[in-house]
Amino acid sequence: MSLQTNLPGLPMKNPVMPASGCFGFGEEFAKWYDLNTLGAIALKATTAEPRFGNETPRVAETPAGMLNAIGLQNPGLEKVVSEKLAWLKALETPLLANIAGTTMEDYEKVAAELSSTNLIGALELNISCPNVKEGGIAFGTDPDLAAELTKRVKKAASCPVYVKLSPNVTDITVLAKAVEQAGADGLSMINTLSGMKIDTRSKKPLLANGSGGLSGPAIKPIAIRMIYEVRKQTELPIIGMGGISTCDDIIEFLMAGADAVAVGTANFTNPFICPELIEELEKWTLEQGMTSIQDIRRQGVIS
Amino acid sequence: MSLQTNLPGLPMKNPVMPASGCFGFGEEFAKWYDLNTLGAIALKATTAEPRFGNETPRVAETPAGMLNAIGLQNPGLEKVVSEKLAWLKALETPLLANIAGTTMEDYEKVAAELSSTNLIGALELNISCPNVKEGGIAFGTDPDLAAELTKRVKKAASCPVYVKLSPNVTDITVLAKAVEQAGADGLSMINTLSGMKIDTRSKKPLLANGSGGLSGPAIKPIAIRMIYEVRKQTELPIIGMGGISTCDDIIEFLMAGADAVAVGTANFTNPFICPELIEELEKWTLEQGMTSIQDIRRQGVIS
Amino acid sequence: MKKENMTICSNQEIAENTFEMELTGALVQDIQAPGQFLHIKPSHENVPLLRRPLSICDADQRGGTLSIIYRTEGIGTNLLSKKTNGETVDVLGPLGNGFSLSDINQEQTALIVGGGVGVPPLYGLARELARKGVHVETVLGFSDAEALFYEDAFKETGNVYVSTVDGSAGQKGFVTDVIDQEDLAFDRLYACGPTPMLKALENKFPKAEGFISLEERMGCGIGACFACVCHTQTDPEGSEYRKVCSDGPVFPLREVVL
Amino acid sequence: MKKENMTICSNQEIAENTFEMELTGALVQDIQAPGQFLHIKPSHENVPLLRRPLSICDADQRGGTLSIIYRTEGIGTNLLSKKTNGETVDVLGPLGNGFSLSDINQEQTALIVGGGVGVPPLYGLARELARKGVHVETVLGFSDAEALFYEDAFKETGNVYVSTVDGSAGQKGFVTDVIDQEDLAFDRLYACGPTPMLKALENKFPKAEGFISLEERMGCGIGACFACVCHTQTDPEGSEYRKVCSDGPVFPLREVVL
Ligand SMILES: Cc1cc2nc3c(=O)[nH]c(=O)nc-3n(C[C@H](O)[C@H](O)[C@H](O)COP(=O)(O)OP(=O)(O)OC[C@H]3O[C@@H](n4cnc5c(N)ncnc54)[C@H](O)[C@@H]3O)c2cc1C
Ligand SMILES: Cc1cc2nc3c(=O)[nH]c(=O)nc-3n(C[C@H](O)[C@H](O)[C@H](O)COP(=O)(O)OP(=O)(O)OC[C@H]3O[C@@H](n4cnc5c(N)ncnc54)[C@H](O)[C@@H]3O)c2cc1C
Ligand SMILES: Cc1cc2nc3c(=O)[nH]c(=O)nc-3n(C[C@H](O)[C@H](O)[C@H](O)COP(=O)(O)O)c2cc1C
Ligand SMILES: Cc1cc2nc3c(=O)[nH]c(=O)nc-3n(C[C@H](O)[C@H](O)[C@H](O)COP(=O)(O)O)c2cc1C
Ligand code: FES
Ligand code: FES
Repeated sequence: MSLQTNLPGLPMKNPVMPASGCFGFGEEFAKWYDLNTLGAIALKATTAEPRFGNETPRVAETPAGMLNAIGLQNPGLEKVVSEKLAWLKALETPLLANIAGTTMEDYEKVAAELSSTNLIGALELNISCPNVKEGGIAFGTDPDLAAELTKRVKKAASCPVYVKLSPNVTDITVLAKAVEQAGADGLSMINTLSGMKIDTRSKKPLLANGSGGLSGPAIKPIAIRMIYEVRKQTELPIIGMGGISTCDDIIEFLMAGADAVAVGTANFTNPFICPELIEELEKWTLEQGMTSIQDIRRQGVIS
Repeated sequence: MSLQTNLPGLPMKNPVMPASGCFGFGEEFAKWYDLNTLGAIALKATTAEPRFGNETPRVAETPAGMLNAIGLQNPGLEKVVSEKLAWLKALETPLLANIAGTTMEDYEKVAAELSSTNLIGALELNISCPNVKEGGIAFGTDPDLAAELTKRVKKAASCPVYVKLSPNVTDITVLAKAVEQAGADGLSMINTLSGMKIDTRSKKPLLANGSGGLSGPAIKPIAIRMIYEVRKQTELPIIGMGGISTCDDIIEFLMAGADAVAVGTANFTNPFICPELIEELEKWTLEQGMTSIQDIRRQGVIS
Repeated sequence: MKKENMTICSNQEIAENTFEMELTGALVQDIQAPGQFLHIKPSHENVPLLRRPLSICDADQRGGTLSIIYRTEGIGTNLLSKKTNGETVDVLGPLGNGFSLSDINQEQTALIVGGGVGVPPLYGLARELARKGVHVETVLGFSDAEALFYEDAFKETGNVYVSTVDGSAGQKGFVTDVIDQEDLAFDRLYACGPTPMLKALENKFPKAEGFISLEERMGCGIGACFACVCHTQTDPEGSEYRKVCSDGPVFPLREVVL
Repeated sequence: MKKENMTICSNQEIAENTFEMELTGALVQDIQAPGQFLHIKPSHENVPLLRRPLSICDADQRGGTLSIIYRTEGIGTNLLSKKTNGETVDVLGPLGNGFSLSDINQEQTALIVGGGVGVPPLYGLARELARKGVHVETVLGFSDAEALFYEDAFKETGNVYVSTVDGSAGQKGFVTDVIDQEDLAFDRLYACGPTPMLKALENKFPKAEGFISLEERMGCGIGACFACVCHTQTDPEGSEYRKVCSDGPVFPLREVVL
């Protein structure tokens, strides 16, 4: 039996990775467990320049979910390479570097420099961050812009490129097909849904930023539906995410059409969630008498 | 102190109504309490012909939410008038008749006949049901079609017309403005988000229909964000809904910009939810020393 | 029909993953017939969100208590199984029609057929029938000996035959096999259990009179949301329907499409 | 630093809407300094979803217990308040840096200023300081007499002055009023409480040395999500930052923007 999952640029020993922005650059979690148990690691978004992000409060709790408006805080390209990647180098686990920007040039620059380090397995284009105007959300909702950006980043980068799709669209399959035609090597989906919470005592939005991105179990049915729809339209590899917190959730994502999964918000509730899920998934696969986790996808959903 | 809320066609003694499809035509709830305590009643969608709807299972539970794919089951225009409205006639509570159809002609016909009974206060155009191809979802995602439909129904109907917006769009304000310009008297938002759950034991979507509409607390942050965005663009009356289950939720919706609210899924958990919330809202308004519930909206959100 | 915080008097495992819970509260007095059900909120929070339909197994209206028997399937029933004496549970009920006792007489024979957690509503029925002087024969089908419960309880109402799929208790096979083997005859048939079992019974006894109790995923439980509808056998493709929650859960044999 | 199901030894209301909970478990042994905090999951379900940060009030490492004091604010703390002895709570901790005791000496005076539920982490600190032979003076501010707690407990560590906003206990006014009135002098200041209180202290003693403990809404609690950052006073608009959960919650006076 094998959980081995080979995606472009990401030879994963299991299909589970922490999701971008929910795991920093791994340093904190390395204190809790061996990061080599992970299938891959999606790094926090890197931008060309350092960013402080939004003011606090940056998170709010909602029913079975949370809103965040971190605002892409990160130390900037230079330090990500010199400090974060330098530290991550010691790991065997393949890295998926999430990148964001304001302009196409930003994306190209970050993509070129990160991939040229040869320390990352693949890039994940964040064109779907709902929390900063410059987070690329326009690229994420306009299929032409998304395709153009994908093309340019593909040219700039020396490694495979995944595009992370926004769920805040009328028809996600249109975006998926647009970036596929533009040469994307894979898809990540879904990013957070734009949401808001108002503090009725202060009469103000609870987040300093006003709105934020909704993640966690609450959005799982939306993620599943979108992956299911996109899978019917393309054979591109899909990294599925959105509310995963149990082994059954992972299986549900794989059945919907994902090839691998990312776990985001659940890392906050349980820092051990990723290794725990990997272990459970291994057990489940054995119980099912499967020879490979890929069997789930091959069977697909009977509907 | 007064909870009185006057919307076009709906002189409501409080801003709380059950949401369409979650209250049938009121008969069942009349066994539990006096329906005259309600601000209004949004009736189940009426179509020109009787509909059985989708096969079962039609509902599935999700984290802090539920999926439904009822498929607009209803006895059809004729019986709605002869049986349901005939029974509802005895109430003082104003009625908001939700209507759906496959073609513009369907909508016109149902709108004309229902409004000509003079038994309903206003119509709610359901152009956002995600669960049936004929549920008008195309009208709900294309601003031109939405505007055209609104115009035609306005002409056919002899009462105010609310348009119920779909959250499954890239920018809900575009739709809101389109139907406003087409003459809508008000907006209802939001309908359910399209979602899916896969039963990992059977490897099939849990709902017979495949996908369904996500409702309940899980979607509240999305509803609040959308109402907040639309409110910045229009002064049309908004009936807000999506996950309301507490008095604080109602206040949050009013602060976001809603003029009245509808309670959907929560009726299933607690059949007394509407009268209970009305009572709590009255108490809260008194405690706040408000003279009218409209004060909340007038203050608006400070952001 | 009430919404009430009922108090738990006892909650214990009576078979593998199967619990019996005794509850006390005013709504016990509203029970009209065996086969009615409760719609139970397993938690005061939003997760799980919906109520769970569970049949009333037995009721003691003088003592003001009722019992339910449930198998731990998912989140809701597992939460219920962890509750302890004195805690309260938010209950809506009694709901549904229940079994009618009026069309069977003292001298006649009732065949009761229950499968798995379809057994509970039949217990109250068996007791009422026996009390009325009806001759009661019961066939209970389970997956295996571990899942078996209430065999002795039913014995107080008449003969009991047990079947298990693996033969670890009673006869090996399905309830229909037992009925064949024992050559059971009856005036009225009452059944509750998995749909394949109910179908097998309708096929086996195409002219029998009697009632079956159905399960369907529910929203409201009170007839308002149309989650739980089924087609009728007279109009299997049309717009005619029955709601399991309010027209049922008990239907005459062959009324609805299984 | 562990994730552990700690067992509740006691959980009782010690002031209006304020509870003290004693917990036992292995992670007590990992506590490094007073002022560290726990990240607690109030429910095993998905609602509420996030953990709640609550300061360690006191720890008995020999006995293997620690205590927290919390005010019931929203869903999480209300759920906690309903838990009973013997139940377990999912705890991540100890987290954060805590107060450093190394820069104050035996003969010196520590002024401890706590406001409301900012008081708990200062209790462990007061005890450690007193044990070290430091002269401890404590000012506790509350909204009113009903909210007051731990006055006597702090008395075991030195003088205690109380203020309440409405004057129903101690002196009427804010903690800064008491400090004025009593003309309290100190070598080191330690404070925790509402931000306006901390700001008032920084303004009042612009050159004082000492530490303050901050609150911020948190995601992970371990430094990974960047929910809890604050600006530094040396770079108030820039990209420099501190994370309350892992660089704090205790910071030197005037290090971060309040
Ligand atoms: C009228 C009626 C009477 C019933 N009586 C009994 C009984 O006496 N004993 C017993 O053990 N079970 C009974 N059931 C089945 C019982 O309702 C389900 O096992 C239970 O709802 C599962 O909930 P869960 O949270 O544990 O499972 P989950 O799978 O977590 O539940 C998810 C959702 O699906 C629904 N669901 C799952 N299975 C069923 C089912 N079989 N029928 C209806 N809804 C379902 C749940 O109510 C919930 O909304 C009855 C069902 C009906 C309709
Ligand atoms: C380091 C630290 C130590 C703390 N120590 C204590 C203590 O010892 N005693 C005590 O009573 N309180 C303390 N607090 C505040 C405590 O965390 C909140 O009161 C609590 O999280 C509220 O949760 P709730 O579910 O009851 O409220 P809700 O309003 O329902 O919580 C919703 C969300 O907001 C967060 N939140 C709400 N208020 C605060 C707040 N003031 N600070 C941080 N997050 C908040 C919650 O954690 C949760 O994620 C501390 C906070 C921090 C950051
Ligand atoms: C605090 C937080 C920060 C995030 N930051 C990023 C980010 O920098 N880049 C990105 O592509 N997605 C980011 N995301 C989105 C997640 O990667 C993921 O797509 C989303 O949260 C859904 O998964 P979940 O429900 O498991 O959290 C962030 C999410 C959270 C909660
Ligand atoms: C079972 C069910 C049936 C519904 N039927 C309709 C309908 O017929 N017409 C309509 O406009 N909306 C329908 N809705 C949507 C609700 O009116 C409401 O917009 C949505 O559920 C969000 O509110 P809630 O979260 O309070 O349920 C239905 C929702 C549910 C759960
Ligand atoms: S469950 Fe709502 S109609 Fe039956
Ligand atoms: S709470 Fe996540 S970094 Fe501090």
